[in-house]
Amino acid sequence: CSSTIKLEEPPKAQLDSELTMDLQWQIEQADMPNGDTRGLAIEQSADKVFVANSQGFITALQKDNQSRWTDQVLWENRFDEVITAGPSLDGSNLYIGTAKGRLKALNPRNGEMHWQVQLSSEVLGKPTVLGDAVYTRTVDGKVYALNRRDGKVIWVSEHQMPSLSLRGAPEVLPTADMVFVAWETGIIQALSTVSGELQWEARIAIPSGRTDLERMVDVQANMLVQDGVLYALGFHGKLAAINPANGNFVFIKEVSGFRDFVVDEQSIYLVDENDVLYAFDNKSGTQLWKQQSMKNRFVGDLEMYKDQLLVTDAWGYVHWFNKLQGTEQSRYQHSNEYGDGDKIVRAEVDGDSVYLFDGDGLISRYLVRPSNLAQFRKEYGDTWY
Amino acid sequence: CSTISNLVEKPDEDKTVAEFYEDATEAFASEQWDVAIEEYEKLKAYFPYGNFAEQSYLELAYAYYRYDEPESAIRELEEFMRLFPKHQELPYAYYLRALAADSITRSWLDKFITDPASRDTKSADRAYGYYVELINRYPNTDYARQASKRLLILRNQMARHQVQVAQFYLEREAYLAAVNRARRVLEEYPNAAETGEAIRILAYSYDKMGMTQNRDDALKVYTLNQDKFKVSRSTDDDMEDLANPNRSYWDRFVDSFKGLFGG
Amino acid sequence: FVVEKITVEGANRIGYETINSYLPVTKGEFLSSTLTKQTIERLYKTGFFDNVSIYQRGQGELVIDVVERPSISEVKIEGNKLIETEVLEDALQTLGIKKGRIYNQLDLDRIIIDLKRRYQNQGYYAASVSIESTELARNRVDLLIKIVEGEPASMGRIALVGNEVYSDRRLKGIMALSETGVFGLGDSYSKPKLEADMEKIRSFYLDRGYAQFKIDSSQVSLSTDKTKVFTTINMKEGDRFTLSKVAFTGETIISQEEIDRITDVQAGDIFSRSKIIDAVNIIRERLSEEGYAFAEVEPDTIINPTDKTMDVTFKIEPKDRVYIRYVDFEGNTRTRDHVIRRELRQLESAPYSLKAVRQSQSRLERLGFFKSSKIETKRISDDQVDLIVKIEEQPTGSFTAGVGYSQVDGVSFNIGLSERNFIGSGNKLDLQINTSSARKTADIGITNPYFTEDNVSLGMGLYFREIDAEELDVADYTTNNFGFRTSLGYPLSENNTLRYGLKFDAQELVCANTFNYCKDYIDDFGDKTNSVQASLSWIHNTTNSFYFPSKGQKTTLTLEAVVPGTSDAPFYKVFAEENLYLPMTKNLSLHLKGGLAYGDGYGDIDILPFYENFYAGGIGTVRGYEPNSLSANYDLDTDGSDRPVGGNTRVLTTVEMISPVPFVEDSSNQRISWFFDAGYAFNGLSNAKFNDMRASVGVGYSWITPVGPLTFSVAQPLNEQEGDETQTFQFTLGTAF
Amino acid sequence: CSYLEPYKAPVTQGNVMTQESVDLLQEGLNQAQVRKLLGPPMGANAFNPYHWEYIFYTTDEASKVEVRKLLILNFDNNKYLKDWNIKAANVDMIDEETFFGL
Repeated sequence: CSSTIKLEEPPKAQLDSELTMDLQWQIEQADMPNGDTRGLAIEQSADKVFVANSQGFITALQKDNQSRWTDQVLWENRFDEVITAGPSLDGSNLYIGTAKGRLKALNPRNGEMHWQVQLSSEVLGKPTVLGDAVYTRTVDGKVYALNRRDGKVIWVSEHQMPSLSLRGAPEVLPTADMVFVAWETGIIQALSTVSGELQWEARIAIPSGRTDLERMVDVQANMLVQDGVLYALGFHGKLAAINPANGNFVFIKEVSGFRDFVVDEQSIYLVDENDVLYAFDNKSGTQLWKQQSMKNRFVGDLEMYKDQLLVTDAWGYVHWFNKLQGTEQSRYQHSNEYGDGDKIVRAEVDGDSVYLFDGDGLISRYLVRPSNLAQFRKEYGDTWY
Repeated sequence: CSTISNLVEKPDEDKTVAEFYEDATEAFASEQWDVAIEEYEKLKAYFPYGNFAEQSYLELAYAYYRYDEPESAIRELEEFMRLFPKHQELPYAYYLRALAADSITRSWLDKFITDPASRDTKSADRAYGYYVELINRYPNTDYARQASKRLLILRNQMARHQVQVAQFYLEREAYLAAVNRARRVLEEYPNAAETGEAIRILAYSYDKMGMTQNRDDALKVYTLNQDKFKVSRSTDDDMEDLANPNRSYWDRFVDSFKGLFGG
Repeated sequence: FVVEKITVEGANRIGYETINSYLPVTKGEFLSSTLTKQTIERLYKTGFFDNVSIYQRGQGELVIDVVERPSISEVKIEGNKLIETEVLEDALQTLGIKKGRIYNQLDLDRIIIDLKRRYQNQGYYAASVSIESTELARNRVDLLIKIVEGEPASMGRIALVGNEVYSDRRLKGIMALSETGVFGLGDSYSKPKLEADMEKIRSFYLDRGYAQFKIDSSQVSLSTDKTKVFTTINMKEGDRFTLSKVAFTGETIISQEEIDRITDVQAGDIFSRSKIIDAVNIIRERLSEEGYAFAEVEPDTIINPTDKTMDVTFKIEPKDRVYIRYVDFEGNTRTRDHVIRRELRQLESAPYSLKAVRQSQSRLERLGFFKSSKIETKRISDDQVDLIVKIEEQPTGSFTAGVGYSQVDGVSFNIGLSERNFIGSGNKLDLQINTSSARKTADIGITNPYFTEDNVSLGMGLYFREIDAEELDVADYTTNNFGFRTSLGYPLSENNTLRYGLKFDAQELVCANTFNYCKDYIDDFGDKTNSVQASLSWIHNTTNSFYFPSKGQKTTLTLEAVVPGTSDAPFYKVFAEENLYLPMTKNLSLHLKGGLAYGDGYGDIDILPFYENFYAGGIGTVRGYEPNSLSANYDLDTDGSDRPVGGNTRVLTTVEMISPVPFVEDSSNQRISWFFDAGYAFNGLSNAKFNDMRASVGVGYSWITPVGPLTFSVAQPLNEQEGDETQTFQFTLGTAF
Repeated sequence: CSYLEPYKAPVTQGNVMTQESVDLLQEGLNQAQVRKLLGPPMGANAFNPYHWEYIFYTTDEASKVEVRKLLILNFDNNKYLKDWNIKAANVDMIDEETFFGL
């Protein structure tokens, strides 16, 4: 069944793609009609891949290619609750959060449930783990720190929610002594890892405009720390580099977006709310390049593939962009057994292979290799034409 | 004879304000109220400025009044009063507004058969209020003199309404109700024509209820001002038969038909 | 400086005197700085001007330079599909944006917000509104409002958290918002709907014992492409409570056991908020029936969480007994005061009684003079109240007049006036005169329903009739009669009336020469019959409206008989009719009607004279069949005519569902009815056989027009036999009610 | 033939006074207190503010009101209750003979 997006696809430039992908295996879980997939992720361990589906499926798959697809699936569990967050893996547990407000810890080997705890509302933030605590966010403005072994609540911190916000909540970013939480009110808070008390607070988006719609200022993108600087991006807000110790701003850039961004040693790569790609220097914040070719293509969260930027869109295309100039290098159209390419929910890079989880509930593993044209040109050099 | 130019109907956009006004007043003069109303409304929309517009408010209101749409006439006049608080024609506006409100209560039958007193008092109150406002604002205009005459009639009409209701309750031997209705005439319409009638009902009802002292006081007041009270429409026969319920069948038979045609 | 002269520049819409009237400064006055500030402020406050500036020119001349705000000449809207243009225009009018109004820049932002908010309330989150204004000559401006509606946000998913006892499916069942259904037409989300749904869930739980049920919070979130809306409702059910003690304290006025009888809140029940609210209303209503119109009943509950029980005590405070000061009427522009007042059962200077007010209300509606009548109470003091009776007049009669010409009839002239509230006097006047070659009838009747104060009604009338019956498609004979009738109505109780009357009738029977059955009759009984007919009927009427009752019952039993010895063809007739109106829903009601008529001669003739026969068929009896056709027919060769005979026994039944006309807002004087009619006229009680009855099904429409009541019906006969003449479409105008 | 009397709508007038509220009357009460006890003074003298009269009468057999009396109250000139007396309320109701309601 096709995705709900009825809009026609905006035109795209002709490109001889340098890379292409070969499908290794493709497993189907269940269709996800209303696309509530913000909190879902593809979690990988050394040899396994775990994927959760909002219709309640959680599946563990072998990474390498098995001859029969039945061996590909290690185990699969079905809960009659809507899964809204996870899975996320730590040494001994596989965590998933559901719409009935329960956080469940499963045994990664066979899917049995170690423990589960009832929280106050839908678990939306993908659980994150540090030390012996697991952190997650619920939709009613609460952040929970729970004991990893038995799910007991260590501490809870609450925040006043706006009347209307974007669906989904970012991950909680735990560090040694402070835990960073991004809220739908455009505020970033640092809470003590031990007690959850507020250490400092920084506002990177100020609600303005008249209707609830205009006043939405969610900090939806996951925050990242890179060589001692905390980076955060707010919707209708700003890109901010913050000193994690005290919350002061290192620099601020006027750009608004809600998709996850990527940071490497020199720069930050992000996509803004109108699907325009940007790169900024991660020390000074000066803009390096800007790429408009993906406008109105509903770009997904950004990923790094080796030294290129991996970008997915709503028509099932995977794009590779050159990190330095921001030019599109390659493009590949993912398609599933229903023929038409579908909105890619999540892409996960693992060395040379890329896992794709799409809106029809299909998980596929691709092996990336240079395209025939690139090989041809390599052999014969440029003199060929 | 009208010139050819305005025989050919020019499209509204490029008609000048004078032409609009001319068409309107022409219809106004020949008392084609609906055409006049339409032209004045167009004039106000296209040329909301200048003394043409100012003048058209009043004439539009008069057209509505004559076209028997008192509510819209009142609305136009109140808009005029708001826009031109110092206009020299304001007394006329207040007078026309009072006339329009008054026209709701009157019907052409009143001259022969029906009595307005027995109908809706609320619109009579409103007309009364507009007349009073006119007299307070512009006491020495001839509009005020007209208004005061009409005030008297309205007051008597409202007093007569109270007396009719008192008589209604009297016939049904609800004497306390009759008493309080009669007192309402004394309190709200002190020197209306019906005061005499009211006091007689008062005395009669007190008597019927055995409230002798109340009755005696009422009688005292009645005899003191006997001459001042204008005789009520029914002949000034004595107290007894004023509301004698067991009148003969014949009386009642005639009354029912009088009721059919009479007031 | 001292002001000698004041000139105004730049004003052409607002006249000089108007500006002058607002000026605090007058000629010859010293112009101080406070005065100038005051003038500017005053002129701004009028809202007519964009800019006001004052300066001095030459010696003592005060110049006031104003820039008038342009007025709007044209407002165009484009791009709106969901909300029609006039709705938007009304909205603009309320915001003061109309052709000819003053145009103010600040208003535009307000308009954009308002229009956007209208769309957002309809769930069009992605809608955008922009306004362009183009300058025109003579300081006027054209406004163009551009709207891009985008896709409506449909409901993504509703998450209910914390509901253990009742399943998601059960709770979502009672919610108005529904998830994106299989058909893809998900409910478009709007905030008011969510709040209403949360209230529904709360009362669902509170009515099933969960006294401590609480909705902690609810969140609304929007998918990034603004097309899917996700709602989360977090709740705590708490425990289920039963009532351990129910007490009624305070001055209860009515006895304790009566309270228990009328309320159904007892110890041991499961706690239910709606039951408690009902109990409060029942008690308050009962107290106001005793005259305590402003009684207050306060239920307060004490929860003992340990054993999960609750005590409910109703604190009853009757306050002062209330009396009626005045009863005034509003809106009776035609009907006279006493015509309304005599119907009321609540007197002035008397204790307030809800029963009397309700009775007055239903009597006013049964009168049928008014489109609507409502009694409202206006509080005067702690112990006195005024009743305001608000009525809306409507035409209460029908008037037809006409001149016609047809070859058969020649010139015909007719005038018909039947007015039930003649010039507001409450009296009924019927006047029917029509003359043509074949028909000369005149009928004048007047009735005064209140001949005495106690609703004893007296009516009388003269009639003259000379018809050639052939036209009436009844039989080939004519009866010419003239006479005088009088009737007296006589109330036995609030709902029962006795009506008796006398009719002095002189009749002459003339047969068509072919109709030998009629000629034999004349040989036996002669053609001239004078008679005095007496009638006695008992009417029980509790219906709640004259034209379109939806509740109540109307039973009429009538005996009509010729006074013995006054006629040589004495007969008697008995009518019995029962109408039952049962309200099914708020505006749908079921009407059951059964009618029986039987007549026979007595004394020296043993059959009902054929010209007095009953007939069935047509509107009013059995719709869908030719009028008067449902009976046996004469047989052509022996009787000389094949027309229907009629019968001395008629049975009629009707079952119909009556409802206001859908899609019409004010259908107070129109009704649609889906009916089943059945009936037949039998000749002789003995051969009344059930399967002779003809039946039909169909839909009827009736409308009270200024000219008179109008009824249409389209009927489908069910068991017509050969020889029946059916008529699917029938209509009548001005049927006498 | 009186049993065929036409139905006359009941006529009820005046204040419903309970025996105990009448007993509570005492000298020195101001007009507001009297009003609290007996209800609005609908029978107050039109021309003499110091003289009130209360009455209750009804033709409704089903009425359960016990006190059907005429109370005459006089107040001194600063409107304190001076004296009052209670008389039977005999309202002169006409019970007319009707011939078949006419």
